[in-house]
Amino acid sequence: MKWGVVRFPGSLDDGDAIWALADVMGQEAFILWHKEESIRGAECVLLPGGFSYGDYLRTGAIARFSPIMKSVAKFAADGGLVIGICNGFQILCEAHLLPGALTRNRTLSFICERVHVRVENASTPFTRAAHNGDVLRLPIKHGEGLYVAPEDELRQMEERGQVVLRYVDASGRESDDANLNGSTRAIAGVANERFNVFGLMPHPEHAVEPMLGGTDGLKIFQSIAQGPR
Amino acid sequence: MQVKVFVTPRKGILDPQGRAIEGSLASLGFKNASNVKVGRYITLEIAAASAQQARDEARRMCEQLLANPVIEDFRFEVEGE
Amino acid sequence: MQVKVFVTPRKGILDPQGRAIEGSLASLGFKNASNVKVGRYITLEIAAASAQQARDEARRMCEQLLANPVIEDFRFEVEGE
Amino acid sequence: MKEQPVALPGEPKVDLEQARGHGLAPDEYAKIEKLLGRTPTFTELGVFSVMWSEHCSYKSSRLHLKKLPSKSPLVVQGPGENAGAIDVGDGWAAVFKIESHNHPSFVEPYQGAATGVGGILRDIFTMGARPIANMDSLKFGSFDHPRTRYLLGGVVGGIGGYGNCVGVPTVAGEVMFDPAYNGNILVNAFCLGLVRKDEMMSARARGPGNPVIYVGSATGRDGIHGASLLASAEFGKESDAKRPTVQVGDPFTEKLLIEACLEAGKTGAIVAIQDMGAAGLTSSSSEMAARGGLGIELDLDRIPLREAGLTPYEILLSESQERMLIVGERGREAELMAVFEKWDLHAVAIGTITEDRRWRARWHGQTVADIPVGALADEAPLYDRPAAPRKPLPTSHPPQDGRVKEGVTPSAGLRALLDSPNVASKKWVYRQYDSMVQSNTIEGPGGDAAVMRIKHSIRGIALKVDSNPRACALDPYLGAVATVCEAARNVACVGARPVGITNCLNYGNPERPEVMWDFVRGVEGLRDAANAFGAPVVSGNVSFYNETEGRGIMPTPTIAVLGSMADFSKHVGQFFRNPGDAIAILRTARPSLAASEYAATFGVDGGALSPIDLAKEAALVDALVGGVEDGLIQSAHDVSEGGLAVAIAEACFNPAGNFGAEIDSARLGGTDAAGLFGEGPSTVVLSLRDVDVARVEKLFAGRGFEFSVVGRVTREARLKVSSVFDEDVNELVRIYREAIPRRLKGGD
Ligand SMILES: Nc1ncnc2c1ncn2[C@@H]1O[C@H](COP(=O)(O)OP(=O)(O)O)[C@@H](O)[C@H]1O
Ligand SMILES: [Mg+2]
Repeated sequence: MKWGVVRFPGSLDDGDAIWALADVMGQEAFILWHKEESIRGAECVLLPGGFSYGDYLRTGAIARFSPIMKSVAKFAADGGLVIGICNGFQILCEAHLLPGALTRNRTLSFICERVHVRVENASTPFTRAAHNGDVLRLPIKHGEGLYVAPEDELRQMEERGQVVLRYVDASGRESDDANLNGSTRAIAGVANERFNVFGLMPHPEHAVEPMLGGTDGLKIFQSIAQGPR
Repeated sequence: MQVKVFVTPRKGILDPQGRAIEGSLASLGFKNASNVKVGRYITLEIAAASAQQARDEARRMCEQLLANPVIEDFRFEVEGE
Repeated sequence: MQVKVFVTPRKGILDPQGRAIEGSLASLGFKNASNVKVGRYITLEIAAASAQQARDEARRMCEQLLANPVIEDFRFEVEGE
Repeated sequence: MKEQPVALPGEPKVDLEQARGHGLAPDEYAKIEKLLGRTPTFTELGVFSVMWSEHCSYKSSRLHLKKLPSKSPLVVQGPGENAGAIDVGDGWAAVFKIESHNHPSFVEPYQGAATGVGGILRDIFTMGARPIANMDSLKFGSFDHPRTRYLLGGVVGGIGGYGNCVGVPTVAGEVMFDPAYNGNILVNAFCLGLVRKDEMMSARARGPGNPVIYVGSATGRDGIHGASLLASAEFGKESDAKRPTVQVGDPFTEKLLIEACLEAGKTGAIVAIQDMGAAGLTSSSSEMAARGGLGIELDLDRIPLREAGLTPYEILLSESQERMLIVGERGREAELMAVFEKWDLHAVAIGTITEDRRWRARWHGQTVADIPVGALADEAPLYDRPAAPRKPLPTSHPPQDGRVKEGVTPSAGLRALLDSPNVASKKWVYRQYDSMVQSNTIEGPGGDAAVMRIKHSIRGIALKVDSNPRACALDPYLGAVATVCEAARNVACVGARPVGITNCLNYGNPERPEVMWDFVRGVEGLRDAANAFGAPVVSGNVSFYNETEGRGIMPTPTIAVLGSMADFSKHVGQFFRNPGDAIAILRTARPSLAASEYAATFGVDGGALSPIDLAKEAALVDALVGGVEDGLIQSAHDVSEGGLAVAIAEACFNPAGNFGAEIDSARLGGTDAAGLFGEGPSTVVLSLRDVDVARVEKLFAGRGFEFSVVGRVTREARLKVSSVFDEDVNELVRIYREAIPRRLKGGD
């Protein structure tokens, strides 16, 4: 599968995404410069982590207007696969390609830690290689990962299975302590209604090598590599 | 024209910052402070022919960039009104 | 009593946020916006006997917590004045 | 052409008083007039005052820093450029340096610490190296001091806020709390970068006629006289008045600068490059010219300004952040400009390199400064300040209320130490730092030293920063030696050979003979230890005047050691791994309570430091690395704050699941307070497979240090030292983890 990794000014985990996809997994992955108009035949667009435009004003608020985002939106509208990790998730929310928004962690501080997330819906193109209830160990590293959305919308999202990942403890149980950033309903990752756009705060690209915190992140990328359903 | 924009957290949306400040205020002895909300205060100059035009521009700026409707409300004042 | 606090970057202090927003506004076609400054807008309730007392408390809150005197200025309004 | 610079309308008159006001001594002012053959203009006076300040000229320290060893077969770049560089194999050079931002961080903790990180990053990518890891060494006052929590929160927030936003992982560091820092905190920031040996960039101007290009943020009034006044004078009542506009960092622009400058470097059109750090445009331009033995002419009208109405004086002395000065190759300006445009950065040609060895600034069509380049650099004052020994400073403090006194039981002692902020887990700090970005972090914060891999290679780099001010307070020489030994040992514990050192020397007012003595002895200690480990000192920084109203800090040489690994996959961590493994200790001498956390916590007199045998220290480090490389060692943990008992406990605190230990107290050689909680000289706690014990014994035999098996690792999470204590490890972990968060919640 061909992966296009968008590089915004202030993107930081773009190189890590390329490393995970190309060097570790042997996939074809290339950088899409934010000023480009085309996604150049990418079959999955990845919006990486970082502090695009310094995350000034609101995280992802300014990056959303980069030229490349027009074609990303179009690609998504046509059913193309788009994944946003951390800052990428924030950008997708700001661009209204995903519901909700991400705000200041309840600790009001940046949190860098390996956490556990439970796969709530393994039938999406992003989680297919896992099973419902699987617990993945992935790192989070963000200051604004507290997921919020209007209650009624949350209810619908749950019904439709759009809540794809939830923070849990190592044994897979929900607990307040496991929900470090204080996200509503411990939400760590969500998909759109069509299940072709996915955003998550944890970093799968930082969990692809045994010596660097395990390989659970591969599950996400392997799912996507199976292509759109 | 000078424009002042006030962006505030939507009702019902968590405002951890506001709660934290409330806590610190209490611990500083300001026990009688409550209902603290933290928002953004943005000031800018708009080169506009009329206050009306400035208002229209300001509104579009807020809708498109300065506020996120999912979590924030906005309000603005065009100076001299 | 309702108190509104406006915290703004001090004159001469770098305001990267303001600059970033200005750039973004320009690229969105709002070419006539300039001098964008970003501060905080804090609202709170103070249970005070008099507006005077509320004002005194508000000032001390700003000095001690709400604003960072080294890089920020503050101003506040007590509702009903 | 040499022309008389003009005094500008409304400029203050220049005389001795004015010079004094600029922190220049009378004889220094006389020297300036002699060098110029006339009275300087107000602008020139400002320029001299910053270039001749302690911070920029190292006038009190230069003489002594010369003593430091800076050569080895692995040195690619010694002192003299913006950072030093060491060959770490496969054609890669590790570029690294540490720098202080103490005074600004005390004034505004968040921005002070943030801009400290920004400054050290620029020193590294200026060399053409991509920054791959940061470290931070922090000293705060005691937790009970009213400002400590505020300063701690601000500084840690600022370091994270900046480092996280530029995509450089913060992988190690240290934090200490002691009343000696109540009025002067220390914030020392380290950065490590990687560059192909043959692609390193330089800050030596070449080629008269070459354009001088300004890149980055516009110039404002930030931090004018930050160097001369803040970093080169004591804090006093009036320092508030003198306080310059605080510098605010813009990490987003810094990230763009990193990418743009590295990309521009690849064009080959950059002749020289330097960041505008302390004394901004003045120092960067004059230093690049001086290194190249050339002159430079600046057109101040072309400098991008943030606000209107800056005077030449302000433009030249501004310390606005995120600005770089580049000497480009004439005729290839467009290539460079294109790169900066791609990254939305503002770049302008603001001057030219000249033959005539003069530093000249023009403004509104007139010359406002015209100074021989040499006068600013080489001619700067050099002092051999008087030094006189002093009595050891007190390192322990009367026990605070509620604290156990002397005669405490071992169990209570262990718990009290694990609860001490200096020993306890620093996770509250480092979890606010991104330690993973760039995917090179094999061992992040939480181990003895960080381990970074080099991609597409099996080679690795280990790094750790340490300091031991209490030891330095007892003996400035031995303290410095002990600090180097600890950092080297930390690096060896993960299996890396110490190959290079950088240092930040934090002291009080050098005009006091006893402070100067501390400094000189500290440098000599660093020199001797560096020689013993064969690890040259390739870069560093000096921070004097860490005093407030006459009260100075403890002498604090902060030492960062860089280790090289032939194969990073062989590294080991500090935690026990397998039940049944033998627990052994390596030791060069019996520990003592001198300068120990135990002595400080319980207010007991720890006595004098024991001597350090550097030959043994080097042998221990060498043997330890050999053992790890041969795969004979399961875990290694350096004994530091809290002593042996704490180190063994820490080795049990495996995040993947706690272990226990059964220690035979008879084999410890003393279970008195000194035996259990004494610190230094060197001790290392190892765990080995039973089958390997004999081989390790052989490997270590006759190297001059002690090797003894003292117990074994148990699955049951209890820490048992026969007839001394028997503790529940899970409970110890709780104390260790909660100590700092509890105090921040306002616990006590
Ligand atoms: N300011 C800091 N930033 C990042 N990591 C830190 C900081 N302070 C301490 N650490 C980490 O916490 C651990 C304990 O620090 P320290 O007590 O200095 O170790 P040691 O006693 O082995 O020298 C180390 O892994 C260190 O890197
Ligand atoms: Mg230490």
